[in-house]
Amino acid sequence: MSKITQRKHLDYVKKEYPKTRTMPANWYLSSYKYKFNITHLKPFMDKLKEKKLVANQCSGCNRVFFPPRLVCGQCFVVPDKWVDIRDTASVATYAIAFLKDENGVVQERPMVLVHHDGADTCSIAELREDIEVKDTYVGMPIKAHWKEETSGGLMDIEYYELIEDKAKDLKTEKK
Amino acid sequence: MEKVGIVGYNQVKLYSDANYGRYEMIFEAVRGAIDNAGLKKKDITTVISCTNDYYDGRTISNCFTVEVGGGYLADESKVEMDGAHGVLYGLMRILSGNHKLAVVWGGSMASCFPYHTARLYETDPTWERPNAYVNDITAAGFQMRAYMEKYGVSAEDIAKIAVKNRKNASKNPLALEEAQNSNITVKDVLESDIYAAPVTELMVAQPCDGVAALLLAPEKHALKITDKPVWITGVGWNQDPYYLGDRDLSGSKSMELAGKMAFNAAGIKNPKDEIQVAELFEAYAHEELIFSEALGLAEKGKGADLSSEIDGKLPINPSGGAIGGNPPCATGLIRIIEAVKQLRGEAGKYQVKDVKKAVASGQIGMCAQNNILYVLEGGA
Amino acid sequence: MGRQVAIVSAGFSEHASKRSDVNMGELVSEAIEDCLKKVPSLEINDIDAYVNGNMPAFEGSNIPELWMTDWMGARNKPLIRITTGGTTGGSVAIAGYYTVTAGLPGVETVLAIAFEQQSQGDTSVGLASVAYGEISILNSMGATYDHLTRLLSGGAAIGAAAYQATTYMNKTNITEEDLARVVVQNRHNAAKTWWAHLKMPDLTIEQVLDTPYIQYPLRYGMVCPASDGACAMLFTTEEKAKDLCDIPVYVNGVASVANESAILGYDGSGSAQIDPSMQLGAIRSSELAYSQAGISFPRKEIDYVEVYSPFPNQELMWVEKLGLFEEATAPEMYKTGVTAVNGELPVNCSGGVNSTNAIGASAMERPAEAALQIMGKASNQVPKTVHASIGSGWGGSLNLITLMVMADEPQRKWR
Amino acid sequence: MSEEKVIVANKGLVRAEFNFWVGRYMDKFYDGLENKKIVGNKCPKCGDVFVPPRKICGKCNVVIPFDNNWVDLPDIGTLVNYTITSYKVNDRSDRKAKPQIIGMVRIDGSNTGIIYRILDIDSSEVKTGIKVKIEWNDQTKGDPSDIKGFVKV
Repeated sequence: MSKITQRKHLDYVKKEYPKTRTMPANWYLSSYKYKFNITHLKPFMDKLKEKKLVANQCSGCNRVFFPPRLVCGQCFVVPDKWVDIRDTASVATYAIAFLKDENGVVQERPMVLVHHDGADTCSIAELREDIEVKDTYVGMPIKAHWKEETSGGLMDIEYYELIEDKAKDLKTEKK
Repeated sequence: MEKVGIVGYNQVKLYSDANYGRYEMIFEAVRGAIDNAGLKKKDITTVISCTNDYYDGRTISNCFTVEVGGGYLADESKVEMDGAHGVLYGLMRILSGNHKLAVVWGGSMASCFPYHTARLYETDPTWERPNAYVNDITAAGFQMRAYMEKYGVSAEDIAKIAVKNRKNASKNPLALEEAQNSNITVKDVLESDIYAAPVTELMVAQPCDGVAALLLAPEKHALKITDKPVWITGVGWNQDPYYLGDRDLSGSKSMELAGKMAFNAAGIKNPKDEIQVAELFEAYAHEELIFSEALGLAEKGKGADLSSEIDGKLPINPSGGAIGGNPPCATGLIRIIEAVKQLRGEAGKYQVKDVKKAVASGQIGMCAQNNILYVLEGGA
Repeated sequence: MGRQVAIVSAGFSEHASKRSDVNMGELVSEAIEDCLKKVPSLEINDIDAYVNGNMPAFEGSNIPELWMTDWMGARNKPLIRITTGGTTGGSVAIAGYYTVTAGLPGVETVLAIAFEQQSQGDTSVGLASVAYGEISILNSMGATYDHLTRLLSGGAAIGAAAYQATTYMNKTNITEEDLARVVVQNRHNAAKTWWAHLKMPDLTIEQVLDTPYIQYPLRYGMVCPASDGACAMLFTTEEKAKDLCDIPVYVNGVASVANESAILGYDGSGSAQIDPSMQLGAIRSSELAYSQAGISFPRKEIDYVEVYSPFPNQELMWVEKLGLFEEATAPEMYKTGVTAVNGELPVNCSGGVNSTNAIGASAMERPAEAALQIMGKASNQVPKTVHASIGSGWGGSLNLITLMVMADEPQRKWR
Repeated sequence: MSEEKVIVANKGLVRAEFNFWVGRYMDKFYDGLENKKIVGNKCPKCGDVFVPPRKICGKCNVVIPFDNNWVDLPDIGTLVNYTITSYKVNDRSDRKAKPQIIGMVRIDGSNTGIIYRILDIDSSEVKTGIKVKIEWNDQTKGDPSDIKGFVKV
């Protein structure tokens, strides 16, 4: 199928309704504020500066939250333990957004949910730019790539890069 | 109706600009309520949240509050009205027999959104909203004038209510600091900034930050949890028409009908004599009079003559009422909590003596378009 | 102890991408008229209470029930408003059930209404504002807005669905053709439903696969439309229902179990659902609702299914998660026609959310249509007799689920 | 681990625009405004006249048919209620705006009230029960702002 023949919309049985006037209205979110307590994220951000990853853990269910959480929903308590976690991870799931950049060229970038080894929650992240879309698969092992100059923010992890996967055939095999 | 027990409650202190995150505040309120009842997370079978998308500035405002509101793998739903309406849904879920413990929490942070603009969004978008002449403030101005002109009530009489509630609030440690004032006079109220004449600034229940939570359980189960349960024996709710020109603003038909429904359920024939304390959600001082008349606690137009101080004949809003702090979506819930405190004898400095039956109300809309009323009874 | 609840009628307004001839109130009144037309012995004044809902941020009106009071006939009647995002309709229907079952004095007949007029608003901003706070917290932790826009570019619902589709396809090894087949079945069904939006009687799998990707693995042709429409359902007690209609539909189980939020998580704290197609909330909801209804073998006991599936992969996923098919077998069932109108277990004969999506109303149209199939009044009526049916809803950050189980016989509560 | 609480308060950035369909009944009303005329409709059961027109009479719960029941109304009415506010209603930050009188006016022959500004009147002069008349905008567009306000007759 060539891209030229592709049609965005499919025809359907349409019924037109008479048009009436419209009254305009708006909703400005700029007059809203969003307040968060990010005290629990402080240790995590500090460690990012040292190129280390920490997560917090709930002593009720032993789940490890990365990034750290305010509350463990399952036990309904504040997680009270801190654990170090590794910078290796795997792709939990991915989707590919077909977005136009400034030049109107469609970018095919996978957005992945990254599941860090040792953690029980995932975070949303980007893969290295040159990783081919069709090579991405669920369970793909990846590793955090740090920025040279860290500043203690989320952008300290520039992207995730591929590491060799010996079980790739098993994971991508079609039944 | 079968009675339903209130087994625990909690309210965070009200602030005009709280040093709290939204999720933190919700967690503190709900966790506190569960601790108050001596329960655990796994006891919760259903959670009802009361938030408003236009107050929180987000679509599906209950989407991310599942974890912090105790809703994880519980039967969760959201009522987008006052907290008191959320209690109604919690109550219905308990009465269905499907659930053993319902958590109802409600609240928002008024410091984070333009309250009066959000109220403007309630108006008819095809007619009144483009003009922007109607919002909660101007509607209250109409309501107060209609009430004063019909019954010949003076502005002083209404200011007295604001004075009483602000004095009461000073005894309530959880009330909004800005609203607490033990030395306030009628003159102060009348001379404060004019909001929408005749309504002045100090007659208004100022929106603030706060979250409250309440636990409900069926009769049998409630007796196992606590030895001081408070019973909901009657509930009624009702909605007036929308257009202010269609309504008689000097009274509140919806509150009258809600009261009838609730008193009928609770078997109360003469509310004036059977009720010992009332906690009414008055968004403006004059609404307290309109509601107490609609409920039959006073004769029509004679609400101002009622002795409604803490040591009076029928105390109304001993906690300070909504004037003592009005966190949108939580105020009605707090009214119920305050009534529960009175019935359990836990109200501290503003405790009313010998309370056996109490009423609490909640409202939403312009000039209290939708009202809900609860009849609560103490004793095991 | 709650009393038995029955559905006596359900009504719809016409759905279209732009209902430019009516305002919200008039749209809702259309659905109410259609609902009450089916029960001639009942007048609008006989309704004791109202339950309402929509997705307010998509329409820019806060608590629209307030100004729409008269259009619903709710003047000086008890009314409450339930909104839970995508599941709003389902939550409203469930609240309608609870209002009747609670047995409050004087409340017997309850009208539940859900509606949406999406053509008035900006759905993309509405969706972005779901997680707006979460996005901003990531920003204050150092992630630039550029970066975040890129990450979350898909928009909430379709992005989440694409994540689900990826894991689901990975688990079951299905192809895009399987997804397209679901779409074709839905759109053909929609062509026979009077109120549906995307009526495509001649759609083919090839045509669907010929549309470009909107977000891999989902294509334009597979995605639900944005519609204007309303739905109303009438709940009442068992005794009254018997007088009002020939075949009352009894509500035997309801559930709306919430799971932890996914994708961004509250506070931007990440996704607690590592596999978004797992749907623990749906599994628990079905366990709860089936146990209330006394259903032990859903596949055998349920005759008709309406699931909330804006995207085709979800339809496959839900029918498995709700216990109707074994894990990973749903695509095969669509291929062999088990789920067709004349099949063994028809699914979404109204065309489903995939063909008509007035967000606030969608989740109510599912139980409404499932109830009409039992009554034999659905516009795309299945040929076999339907004794029990279910209607589901999905929303939030992959975490909110609603489920209603209905049957032509009351389930006596044994508790 | 620091004990100090860290709270962030972020501003929203997006802005949503809405366009509400007014429906056939209101469309006819706005057609009238465009021609500087007030049109209402009458409930066939109770006879109440609504300005602006509505599809359903809330009192009787009956549909008012679109094809007839239309009533032409004068541009004179009675002030039934009013309030004086210095706030711009949609923007509380603008506290020092000039006080404006917002009145509820019952157009003669109708049974409901419409809410507009009362112009060119001193706040000591205004009282309920006075007769007021519509002041039209010179340029009418067929929306609520066509009525500038009401003036005392």
